[in-house]
Amino acid sequence: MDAKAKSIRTDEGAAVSQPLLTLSGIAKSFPGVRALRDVSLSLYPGQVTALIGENGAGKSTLVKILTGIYQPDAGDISVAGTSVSLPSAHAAFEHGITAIHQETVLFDELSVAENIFLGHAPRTRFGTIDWKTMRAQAREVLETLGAGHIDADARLKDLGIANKHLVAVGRAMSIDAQIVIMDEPTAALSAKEIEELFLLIEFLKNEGKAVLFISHKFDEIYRIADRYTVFRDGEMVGEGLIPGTSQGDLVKLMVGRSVDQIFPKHKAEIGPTVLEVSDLSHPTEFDGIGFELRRGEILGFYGLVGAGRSEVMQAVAGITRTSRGTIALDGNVISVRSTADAVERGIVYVPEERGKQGVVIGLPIFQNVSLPSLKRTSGSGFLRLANEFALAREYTERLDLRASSLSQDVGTLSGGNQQKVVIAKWLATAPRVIILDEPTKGIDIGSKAAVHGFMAELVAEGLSVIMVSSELPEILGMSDRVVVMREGRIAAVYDNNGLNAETLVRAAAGIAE
Amino acid sequence: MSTIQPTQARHIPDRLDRPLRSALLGWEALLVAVAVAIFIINSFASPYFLDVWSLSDLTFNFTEKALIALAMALLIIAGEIDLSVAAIIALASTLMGMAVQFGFSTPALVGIGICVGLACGVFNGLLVTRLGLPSIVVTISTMSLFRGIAFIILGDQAYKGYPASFAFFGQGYVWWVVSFELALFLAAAVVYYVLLHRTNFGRYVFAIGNNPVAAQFSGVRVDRIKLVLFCLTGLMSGIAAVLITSRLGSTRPSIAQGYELEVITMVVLGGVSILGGSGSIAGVVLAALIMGLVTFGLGLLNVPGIVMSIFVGLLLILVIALPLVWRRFMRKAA
Amino acid sequence: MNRLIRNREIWLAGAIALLIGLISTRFGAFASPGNLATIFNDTSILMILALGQMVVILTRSIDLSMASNLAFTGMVVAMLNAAFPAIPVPVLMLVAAGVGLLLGAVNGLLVWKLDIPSIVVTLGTLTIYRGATFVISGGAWVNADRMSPTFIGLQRMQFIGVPLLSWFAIVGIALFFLMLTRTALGRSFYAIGVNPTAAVYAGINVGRTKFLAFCISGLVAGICGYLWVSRYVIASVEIANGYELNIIAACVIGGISIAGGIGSVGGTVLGALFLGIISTALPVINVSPFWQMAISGSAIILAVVLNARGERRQGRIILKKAEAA
Amino acid sequence: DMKVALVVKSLGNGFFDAAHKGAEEAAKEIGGIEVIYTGPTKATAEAQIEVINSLIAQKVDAIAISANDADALVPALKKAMDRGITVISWDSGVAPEGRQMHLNPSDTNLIGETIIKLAADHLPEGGDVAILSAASTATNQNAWIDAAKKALPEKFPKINLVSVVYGDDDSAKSTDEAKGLLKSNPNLKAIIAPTTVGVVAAAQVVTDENLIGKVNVTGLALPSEFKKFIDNGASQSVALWNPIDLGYSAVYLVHDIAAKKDEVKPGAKLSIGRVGEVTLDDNNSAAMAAPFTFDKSNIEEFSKIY
Ligand SMILES: Nc1ncnc2c1ncn2[C@@H]1O[C@H](COP(=O)(O)OP(=O)(O)OP(=O)(O)O)[C@@H](O)[C@H]1O
Ligand SMILES: Nc1ncnc2c1ncn2[C@@H]1O[C@H](COP(=O)(O)OP(=O)(O)OP(=O)(O)O)[C@@H](O)[C@H]1O
Ligand SMILES: [Mg+2]
Ligand SMILES: [Mg+2]
Repeated sequence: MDAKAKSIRTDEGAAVSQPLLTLSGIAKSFPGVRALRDVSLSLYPGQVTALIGENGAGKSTLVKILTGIYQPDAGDISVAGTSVSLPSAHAAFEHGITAIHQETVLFDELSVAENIFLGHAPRTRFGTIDWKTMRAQAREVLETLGAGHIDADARLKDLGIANKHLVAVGRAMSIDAQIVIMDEPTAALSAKEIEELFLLIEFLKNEGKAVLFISHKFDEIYRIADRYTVFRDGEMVGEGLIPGTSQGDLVKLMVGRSVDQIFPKHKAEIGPTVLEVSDLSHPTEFDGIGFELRRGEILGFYGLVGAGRSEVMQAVAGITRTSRGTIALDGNVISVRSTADAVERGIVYVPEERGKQGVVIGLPIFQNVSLPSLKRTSGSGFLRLANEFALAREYTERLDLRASSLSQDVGTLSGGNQQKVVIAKWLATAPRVIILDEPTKGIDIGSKAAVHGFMAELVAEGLSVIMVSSELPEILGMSDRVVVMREGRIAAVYDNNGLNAETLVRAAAGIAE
Repeated sequence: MSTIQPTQARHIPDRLDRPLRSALLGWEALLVAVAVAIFIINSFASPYFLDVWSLSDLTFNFTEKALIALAMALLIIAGEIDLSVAAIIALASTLMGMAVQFGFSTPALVGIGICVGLACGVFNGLLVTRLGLPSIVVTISTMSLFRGIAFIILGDQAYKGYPASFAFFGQGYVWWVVSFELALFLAAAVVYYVLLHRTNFGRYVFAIGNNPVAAQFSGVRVDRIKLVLFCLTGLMSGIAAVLITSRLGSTRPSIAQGYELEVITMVVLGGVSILGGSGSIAGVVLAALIMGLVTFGLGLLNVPGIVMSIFVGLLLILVIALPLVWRRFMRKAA
Repeated sequence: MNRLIRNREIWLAGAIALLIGLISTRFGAFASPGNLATIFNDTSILMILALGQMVVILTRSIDLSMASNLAFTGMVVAMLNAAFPAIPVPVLMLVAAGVGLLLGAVNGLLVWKLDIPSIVVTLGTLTIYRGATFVISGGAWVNADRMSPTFIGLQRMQFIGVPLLSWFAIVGIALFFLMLTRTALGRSFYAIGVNPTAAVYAGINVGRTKFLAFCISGLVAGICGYLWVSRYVIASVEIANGYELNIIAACVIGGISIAGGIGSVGGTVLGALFLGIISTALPVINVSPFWQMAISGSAIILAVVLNARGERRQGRIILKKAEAA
Repeated sequence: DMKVALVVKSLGNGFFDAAHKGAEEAAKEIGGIEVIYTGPTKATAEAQIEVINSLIAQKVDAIAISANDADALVPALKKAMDRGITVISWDSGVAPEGRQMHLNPSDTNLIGETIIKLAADHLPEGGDVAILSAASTATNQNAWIDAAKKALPEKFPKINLVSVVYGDDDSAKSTDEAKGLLKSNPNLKAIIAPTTVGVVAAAQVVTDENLIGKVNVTGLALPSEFKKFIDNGASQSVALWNPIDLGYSAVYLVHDIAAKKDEVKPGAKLSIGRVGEVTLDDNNSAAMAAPFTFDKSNIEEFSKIY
């Protein structure tokens, strides 16, 4: 099914009167958490509505209600003026609602075509799946997304992360939907792909679809959205038109106070070299990586998604085995053969994939925080709960964690708060070198400032920080020096003296100046 | 280090209402209730039940399997499983029997049994951790392999002629009606309780069971701990082999057939999540006791073993299902 | 459909050919078409059972109760046949299918409605179903002389020179192939195995799909209950005791990932054949029966290790792009 | 009442059900006896031990057991004797330390010889034969096979025993093993299965493979289970003792010993009611009558009894 067919055209420029989708009085509770309270929201055809709010404000929960995955405890959903119920994901697409979810939810082992059409595959006369038509339609969908380079027969597993994301978008587009929801769609995409996505959103807008766009990035919101709705603590606290609303107003609505978005100037003394990596190589992921990190320094790593930055950092932290190269700490070559080795030496890695690699869902907060520090909190191998609580309290409170108790399962925290637990966990090991991989990915603006402030604090205390980030403002605002990686190799290293964004982007993409 | 936000940080309490504790207590309370109920029913159903010697004999029905269940609980909490435990018993017993033919003494026999168990555990553990194979698959195959080796060695023969002193382990009493097997099981239960609930090692086991990747990223030596856990199940199977061989006074390659599923049933009935990540030793001990009570109680009524297994099967599903149904009911009521 | 999966099957087929070749060097007639057809016939029941198990494993579940289900259904139809020889055999087969389906549905319901892990549910029903077999029969066996000639003879009848039992397997393989590749239900078995969360998002009812998978394995076990009883002409409480592990082993050798979502009909059939050949060939080439268990254990380890090798590291390669550029 | 437990290898086996009938008959005849018929469902020693333990707890007066393992049961049975319970074994024996006496259904050597003879009688020219046994651990089967092997060279020089395989008293395994025998020994003339499960499986295989007339199946079989194969010609003849008499005798003997009517010592003559009397040998074991042969002429009649 292509996006062009069977859509309602609205006269361009005409004032839109009727909302396509209206929610009112929506409430949803989880055991111990009231995620949404009396929420209302309207989406208009041909318009992009931005949904903003702090971590845990209930945005994704709303998305899941709209796509039939969660059932609201109360409230009404109307599509085109008629009240509907959405008992299953299937019901949602029958009412023309489709979504790109915050987590990429696809099938690694299945082909691209099937990933796009699973659940609504074209059928033959006998009711069996028509593979031929399905492949053809998949190619068509990918083509409209400008992703014609993706082979419809490839196994999804063999695709890069950005391409996977495009497949997810393709899947949403393959459903002939009137209402398209995007939950932080740009989080895993690089600048170029984000541009393509914006073109697509423009296209959907012109087709008269109603788009709900969730993001923590204000530049994107101002770029693409027509209206906004703000959630705070599960309640709708404001809505309106983007033109004429300042960023400060939105932030104020979101957090209930104003927040400085200026990157904290840190004035740490840059000392001697602490960590020196030379010629680090891996058979397939990276090659000849060499850099040094000094005391009190923030070293930024920039690159397009998939450049191999995370893999390098995981090698430094002892998770990935290398084929060649050395790592030296204070001038002494050390052997890092496991994470435990790295942690012992004071090198810690805060991973990018929070859910998979960061938090241990099922364990309470304090046990998550103490996990790498157990050797210190325990008495000769036996647990000492009091020490663990003290350690966990110290660091989680510093990061302003929002939790009802330290014995709460981390799984019940919102994404941003989980990230705080992960950072607390690593700070508690009193490291010398801390590697932060996309530390503010998916973190709301208030917490982001806290994390940045914290980094400044760390280097001031004499720690060294490596920050992997795909966000240019963050890289430019925080780093002392920037290493740019491209396709598994170091493309360039810059001192951050009047460094500009364009230089970095060119280096990352391999475009000559 | 100083605080970044001089503005007062929010205080987060350690615990609210001890939800974790009460949940665990809830499970164990349920098992205690079941055990007491079965005990009472048994004492009404058969006049022979309430007799110290009967009760002492009863413990033989579960001690060997329960010893393995202790280690298996840790393994399952860590998200792995070992189906080869019964086969390990067969192999260890066979090699002990072989040693008897060469005139080894009782301590040497015990040593051999334990070492063979340990070696089998290492073999399983290495296959799982080094080759990254799913443990259920590895141990289905080593289950045939270990018992197969026992069959190759023994064929249709039996080993007997164990030294008289060897009989103590499976038939001896430490004090009055307390058999050596029971005493060993109780001691092992305490050791495993401390290991799982009171040490760093135990915490690592829970962390691995809940999220092995994050545990590895947190500096937990995941593979090493899994290897140790396979060694522990191997070790306990070796110990069980010593006890069973001593109790039977002879070895056949078909010894302990089908024990693996009973051990796993015990662990699961004890509230250990088969998906890994949660469980307690107290639960496993209670489950062992319950299974002993059920089989012995029905045995006194001369109910065939297979009919008892219906009860055990029903108990397994009911005990797991009841809390779920109850919670769902409460939520509806609320 | 996919290069890699096809490769795996080719490897397994190669291993089987090699095995047959090796055996033929010691026992010439082994590779004769007649003998191979016999092996196929002998393995038919295992193949059908493994296909049922495969569907369950694809959904990240496991059915340990299949062998007990088989014993129960086998006993039911054998007792019916003994008591009412007038009931036509096809009706008995429908009864077997129905009873099997019912037992499978019980597993499925517990997994679906109460969300109990399948391994726990089927560990429980494994003993319950077999115990129930004892209860309905009082432990007594139903022997050859109490079964009617058609009851025993049906699967031995030939159609185009091939026994009906083999036809059951052939038709079963074809149906499973069609279901798994061409129907929405078949694809959703894969989908919920690969990524259950994504499956929910794609509008698949994960619980219901698992339920259906258990219904299928139950149905298959029921039909095999009749086939088994009429093949070995005895129905007793102990039939197929412990066979659940053979069924799973066949799947595992056939490359079905125990973690769900990966596997094919071809692989499962080959896995079952592999086991079938080993168990029929060893006595034939005079390998001591006592070696049999160790040999099949080693064969499974080997097959699994090789499978794992094939799966290893098919991930992205950043540097290759760099080199190509 | 005196409580006598008749413990069998496994429940459900037709042979033991027949023995149970005999046991009840003896109980009624003697009077004042309560027979507990029990046994595991799976024929393993461990399961039998659990049964014995529960019998000890029930304070039965006597146990008559057909053992799954001659040695493994010894400690448990010793414990029973220590607690004052009279223990004898019957059918499949326990090592002498574990029982007061053993009642053999027939003389071991005689059975060994008979099973070969059953095959040899129909092979005047001689030829290859194979044995399909029960579990490799089964005490009685192993003893008979040993005896058969001993008898072969002297008494049946023309008979060539090519292989012994084990079907574990599991019909599926027995079937596979029987098929393997036929495949690997194309010249096989007879399959001897000294077990009631194996003999049925072998006869069914011979029927299925259309080898009736070429391969003769023989061994020990219950007439009621085996009649069909005598009728269709897959087997010329099989033998067995009377399981009813066996169960009768076991209970008769154990009662008399427990009631101190009889003293158990080598050479003692013990009475077994309507069946007659037996004499204990040096191992305190006694043998009943010679096995009885069933063929076309008499199977009809006996299949109605057991
Ligand atoms: N399945 C669940 N069980 C329990 N609590 C949940 C569940 N899903 C969400 N929550 C809670 O509901 C609240 C809202 O979460 P939600 O994921 O909707 O936030 P969000 O606005 O999307 O945040 P983010 O910006 O971090 O993605 C949070 O407090 C979260 O912890
Ligand atoms: N094709 C893929 N399939 C699965 N995971 C992938 C794939 N490509 C990348 N990833 C994962 O995404 C993360 C980023 O990959 P990588 O380390 O190659 O890039 P990076 O330069 O660190 O990019 P990022 O900006 O995401 O940090 C890693 O954790 C990696 O495992
Ligand atoms: Mg969210
Ligand atoms: Mg990365």
